[in-house]
Amino acid sequence: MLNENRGIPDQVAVSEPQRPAHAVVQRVLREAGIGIALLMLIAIFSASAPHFTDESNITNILTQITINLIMATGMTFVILIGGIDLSVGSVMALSAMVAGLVLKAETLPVPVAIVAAALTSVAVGMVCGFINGFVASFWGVPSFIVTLGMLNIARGGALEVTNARTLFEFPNAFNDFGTATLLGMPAIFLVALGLVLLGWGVLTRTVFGRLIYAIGNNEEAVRLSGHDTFIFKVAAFVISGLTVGIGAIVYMARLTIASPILGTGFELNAIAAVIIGGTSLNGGRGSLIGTFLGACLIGVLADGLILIGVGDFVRQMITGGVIILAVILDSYRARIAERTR
Amino acid sequence: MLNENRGIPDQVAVSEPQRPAHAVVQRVLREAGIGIALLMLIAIFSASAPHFTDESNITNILTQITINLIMATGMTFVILIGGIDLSVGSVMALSAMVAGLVLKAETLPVPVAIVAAALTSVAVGMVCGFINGFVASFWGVPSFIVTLGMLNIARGGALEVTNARTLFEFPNAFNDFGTATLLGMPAIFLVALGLVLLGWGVLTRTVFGRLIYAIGNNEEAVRLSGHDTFIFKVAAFVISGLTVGIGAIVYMARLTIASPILGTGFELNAIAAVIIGGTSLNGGRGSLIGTFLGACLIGVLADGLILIGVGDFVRQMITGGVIILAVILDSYRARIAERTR
Amino acid sequence: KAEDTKKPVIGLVMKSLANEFFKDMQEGAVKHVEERGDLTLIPVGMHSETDIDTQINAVENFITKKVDAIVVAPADSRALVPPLARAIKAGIVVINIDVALDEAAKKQAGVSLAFVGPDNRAGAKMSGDELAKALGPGGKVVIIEGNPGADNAQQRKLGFDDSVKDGKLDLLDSRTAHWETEEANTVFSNMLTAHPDIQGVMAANDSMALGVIKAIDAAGKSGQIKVVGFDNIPAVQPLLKEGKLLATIDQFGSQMAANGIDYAMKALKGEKLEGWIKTPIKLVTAPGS
Amino acid sequence: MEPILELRGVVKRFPGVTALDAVDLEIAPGEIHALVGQNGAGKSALIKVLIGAYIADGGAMRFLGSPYHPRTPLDALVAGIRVVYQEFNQLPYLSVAENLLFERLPRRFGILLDRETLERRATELLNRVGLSIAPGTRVEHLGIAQRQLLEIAKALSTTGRLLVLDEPTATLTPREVARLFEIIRGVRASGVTVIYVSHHLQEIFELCDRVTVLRNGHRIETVAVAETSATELVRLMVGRRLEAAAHAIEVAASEAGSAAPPTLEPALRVEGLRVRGSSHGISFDLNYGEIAGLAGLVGAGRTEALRAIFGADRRDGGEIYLAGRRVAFNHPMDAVRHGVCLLTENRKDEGLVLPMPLRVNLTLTDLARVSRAGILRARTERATARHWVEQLDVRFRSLEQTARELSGGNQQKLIIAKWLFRNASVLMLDEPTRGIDVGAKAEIYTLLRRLAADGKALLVVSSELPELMVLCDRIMVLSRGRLVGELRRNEFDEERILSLAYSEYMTGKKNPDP
Ligand SMILES: Nc1ncnc2c1ncn2[C@@H]1O[C@H](COP(=O)(O)OP(=O)(O)OP(=O)(O)O)[C@@H](O)[C@H]1O
Ligand SMILES: Nc1ncnc2c1ncn2[C@@H]1O[C@H](COP(=O)(O)OP(=O)(O)OP(=O)(O)O)[C@@H](O)[C@H]1O
Ligand SMILES: [Mg+2]
Ligand SMILES: [Mg+2]
Repeated sequence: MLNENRGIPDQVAVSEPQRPAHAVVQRVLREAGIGIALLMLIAIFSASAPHFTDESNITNILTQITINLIMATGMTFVILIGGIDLSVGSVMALSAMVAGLVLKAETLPVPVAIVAAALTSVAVGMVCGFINGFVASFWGVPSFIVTLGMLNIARGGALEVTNARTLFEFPNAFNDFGTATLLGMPAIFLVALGLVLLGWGVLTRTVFGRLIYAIGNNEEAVRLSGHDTFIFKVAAFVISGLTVGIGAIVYMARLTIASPILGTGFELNAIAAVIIGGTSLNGGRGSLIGTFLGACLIGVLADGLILIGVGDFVRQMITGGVIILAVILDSYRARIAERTR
Repeated sequence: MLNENRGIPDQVAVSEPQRPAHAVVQRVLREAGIGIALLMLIAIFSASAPHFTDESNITNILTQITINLIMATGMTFVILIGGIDLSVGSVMALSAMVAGLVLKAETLPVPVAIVAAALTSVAVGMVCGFINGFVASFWGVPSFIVTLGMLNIARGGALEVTNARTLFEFPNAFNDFGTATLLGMPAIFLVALGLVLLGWGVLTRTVFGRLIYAIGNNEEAVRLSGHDTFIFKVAAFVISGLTVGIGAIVYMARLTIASPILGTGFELNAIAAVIIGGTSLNGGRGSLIGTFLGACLIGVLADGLILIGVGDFVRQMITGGVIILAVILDSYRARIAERTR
Repeated sequence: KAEDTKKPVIGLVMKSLANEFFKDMQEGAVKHVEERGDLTLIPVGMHSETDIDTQINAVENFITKKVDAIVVAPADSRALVPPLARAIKAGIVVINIDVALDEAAKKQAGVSLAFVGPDNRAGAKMSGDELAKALGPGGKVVIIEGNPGADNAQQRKLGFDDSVKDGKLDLLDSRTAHWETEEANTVFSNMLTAHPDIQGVMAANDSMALGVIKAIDAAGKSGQIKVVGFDNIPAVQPLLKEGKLLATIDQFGSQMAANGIDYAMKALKGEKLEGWIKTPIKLVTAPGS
Repeated sequence: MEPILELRGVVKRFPGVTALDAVDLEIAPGEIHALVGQNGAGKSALIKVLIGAYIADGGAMRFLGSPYHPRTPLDALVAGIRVVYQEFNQLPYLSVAENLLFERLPRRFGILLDRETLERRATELLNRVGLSIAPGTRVEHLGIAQRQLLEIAKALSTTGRLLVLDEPTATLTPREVARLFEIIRGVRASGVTVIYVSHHLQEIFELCDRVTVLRNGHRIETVAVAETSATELVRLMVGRRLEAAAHAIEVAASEAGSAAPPTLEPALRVEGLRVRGSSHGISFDLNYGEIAGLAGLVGAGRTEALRAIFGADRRDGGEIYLAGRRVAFNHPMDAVRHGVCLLTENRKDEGLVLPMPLRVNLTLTDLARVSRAGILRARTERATARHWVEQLDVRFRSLEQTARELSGGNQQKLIIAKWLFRNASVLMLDEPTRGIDVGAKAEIYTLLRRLAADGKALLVVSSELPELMVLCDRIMVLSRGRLVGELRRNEFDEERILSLAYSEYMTGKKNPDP
């Protein structure tokens, strides 16, 4: 029994190179993540909810997921580095109030006011994001608490700006954007889609994105590889602020008002989209495709349940149940993906 | 190469053992955590807020932190194992509604009804906690999403129980408990304090507690050491549910009603107390002393700011700012503690 | 401070000041107090509508501060009774505004106190009746409710239900949007998909009416669906003018707390107040209509 | 005698790799059985199957005469198997004592933690492995060697029938190794059987009774230690590459010293470097074209010194000159930008981003070279990554494979590759060959020599004196944070180096023992 080493080649083929077909299946299973649950949900509603597949309803769904999708895009960056941003809803309100004042500034011609308002909104969001990121990273304190603080600061600020008054009567050109369609889709949804695609490109194709993932997985190893992890962590929060600023403008255009209480609870929705989409709260793992699907799932569920006509309370319970079921389903998918590798 | 150890002392000090004095300083600095910030806040309010140090105001503060303290105690267990429980506010409402029905059951004599209601409340909380823990651990899905689902399920359930009606007219004996005092302190606060002390004992003095910490440190290592991590993870959520059930009863006694919308947003408050108290959101590090101080800080801040009489919006902003400042201060404390090692 | 002037101190416990309605109410009160000049006012708001705890805390803080009177817009009509009863026992005058405290709860606590405020149910009915008038019997309507479990939401829902019954309307659906514009927009868009034949909407407040009207615009059904609201906030004024909002209700919130303070001052001077001192409500429709 | 443990046709597959291919193995009761093989041969996989951390895909096992099919580590524990893993599994925020006795924490009344017993037994165990740290210290504050000793002490916390040690000596200095051997012999004397995995062949000859060679997941041969030789084992392990491997070490040795150019230019100059409140500074020079070694006992402060130079930790004082110019490395980024890099000793926490692909780990040190205007060039990146991992002979299946899936030694090679890719002019390497097999080690020596010959400056920390003596042009010795001596190549002598390493502990006024 001691001589079996004869005839064993020195270099046993350690592995076959991955076949492309496998790679594709694996990639879809991994990236699509919650996609299967989403497809099932769509199938169920198509069969059971009247008007679900109407063009107008699809437009509704796209409109309704837009803001969450925009916020969730930035949130994905933050969660990928292992942080969290609870302030997005409040900062959105603050951005909207400040931008609303600019938009109503009577000294500015309408096109200028619109551009200035958009820039202001984004700037406010980014400044808040910068503060979040700076404080969390510089002092190494949990972003949960920093952004919880910012949640309160920004909400108080939003209320203070106009002393709790709602702003309205924005220029028509601005309001029209909220209901405009392009290529049969709501223009605001296209904005969100553009952001998702841009973010996806950044995360998967750039050095910046690579480092965001790496920091989320092992910050110390990245630091010791000679990178300044600080600026990347701050950048993730600034990106979240940027999407919040864009979200605020889109919100204002859609509802033609800016109210200091808008966005309450949006943070949980955005985080839910990201996590349902398979991004790990510990950072380092996930994708914007997943976030996109996660936001769709939440939107489709809310829409379909109303169309079926279930009562409010039962609807809330079903929503909770389906979210849990979706992640359970996803855990099986992950296991299968693991096995087919 | 291995024979050079001749003549070499058998015990070479790899490092000097820690001196006890150091250990004490380190322990206070570590456990007290946010205590310094709390003391500063108390000093500021004592000087600037009229009536802050009145006995009745202190009673107020204790009453006001009670519920948060109870919920944060259970939350500490969950966060220590690296999880999170977003459902506590809603589950509290559900527990309260079900317990409220029991409390008002006319067939039961009052003392029996009170005991039965308390047990029901705790049971409902524990069942919800069990579901949270089981789903999260069995399928390995993020507790953030599972408890977010439960948040919706329990809230919908709480609304459904009485079709959104508020329950009231509880027995006087029950309502009196909400305002009773013992040893000059509100009885409900003593309940919370008892829970904190019990939890602290469990975490620091029992094998169960050590395993909770250990799972948060490195679950794989615990598994390789031959322990079943599953039941401990479920247990942490069940404990959270237990405290929620107790919280519901205490809250009902304090408000003398059970409303399906109560507890909204309590999860963030409870989590904030835990994190401000120095427990790491990644699990494995933290203490109930910290949670206690964190809850006190939030309570003192809310009370003091009202007494000073700052406007609501500004108050909200200050609250956010102070929370951030407190954790920044704590980060310096941590560094000093590190250096005195 | 109160000591040097000997002016009575009145604590004002408000609901969420993030709501313009209560913000107006508080500002009206502050202005009124300035004009009166014979008392000191300490207003306290809360973070959200469901934040009952904060109101109880505020009442307890006022007892601590030994104010002379408390004017309160309760977040819950029952939970506030015991702390207010404690305030009364501590010799503090309590005036209830906005939402009436529950009779049974008051009886249980052994207190009686006056309510200075509007009739939400009657107001909602006025608003709903306007819709019924415009649609005629058989009109297909939906209701967008406020926060389930909130007292005024329940009152307004009851008022709308009364209108549906009296006006022989066809109620297709009734859903909550938690007082929020965006949620109302989303929920109503979906209701409209499910029931494309909706002719009228009753929204339990104007913020939600705003969201409903945007949803109608987006669906290209402007003018085809009639909307009524409640509260008469500034943001709906242009919509009233354009005819997109059929009617809303003005509760004269800015005067409500001021009235409450006046009654508190009267009570402090020994006047006996009891029962429901109704404040005016007014139907607001498009100017010139 | 009936074997205590018997494996028949055990198979363990990972996607794309067969880690164990029908392995038969018999362990006799009371023996110390060595497992050797190249990196990725399947040693750790075998152990993990044995203790239930992996579930075998085929084959059968018998332990103590009855069928044995562990499905969780708990099964193995109950059966009486104790393990020291290659990669530590510790609880960083818990105390040393709690870590040590974690498998069975002492209790009172069934639920309460018995703290006194905990402290007492922990102290006993620590003494047994010669680790004098307070049992209350948190594990996060320990160095890598201390952690290794802790793992060993942990395995000794309960008595079993079979003790498995997976590369326990990879970071230990001779003193600890000798003590460990005493312990292992003691354990064996008490009737416990031992499985011992190591890349240090001389240890096997000193300690073990029989040795099994694994290659590519196959059991090649099991022989009595007395009947074989190091050369024979190497031949069995590496197959055809025998000659190359055997000669590489000699080549490295002959190149060292001789290859050094006569005029050495100073690369790195460290003056009065002080870390963590130490009162005495460290000063030395490092020249281009040479390999300098840093020797010392566990905890002597070698790692701390390197980290402080690199800017990874705070310095309390001291100055650093690079090519004569004063530099301030306040962050590893500064050092890397100046062409100074550090290969850290802890590959799991500091060296690799374990959940990310090989490719990503490799290019992490110099992303600018595989990107244009911030956009990654996928093809360039793959080609680059492939070039370097092949250069270091990393056994991998795919560039998309995560670093976690590599065997320990291959992970280490990956770290070396990632720093070679960076093409720094000054390389500081902390335990660079930790867990690397003999053949590969030789190749790495050759590689490092070549780097020196190309004019780079290398500073190597190693706990293996022979390694330093083969590789370096000169060796500096640290003892309790103090630089106590420097030896040129012609003065190299193990005994001398060791006595220098111990000097501060022997003469120090401070009593080392409490
Ligand atoms: N979790 C895993 N997933 C995929 N492949 C793995 C995994 N663990 C080990 N392998 C593969 O199995 C093979 C055997 O690995 P193993 O860890 O047993 O090697 P080893 O002999 O211990 O090597 P070393 O000396 O480097 O530690 C390697 O090719 C490795 O890449
Ligand atoms: N005074 C001290 N108090 C506590 N720990 C100490 C002290 N001095 C040294 N140590 C421990 O010893 C280590 C010092 O050295 P370092 O890690 O640099 O040693 P090393 O020579 O690289 O040895 P190894 O890496 O083999 O442990 C520190 O990481 C620390 O954990
Ligand atoms: Mg190995
Ligand atoms: Mg070291």
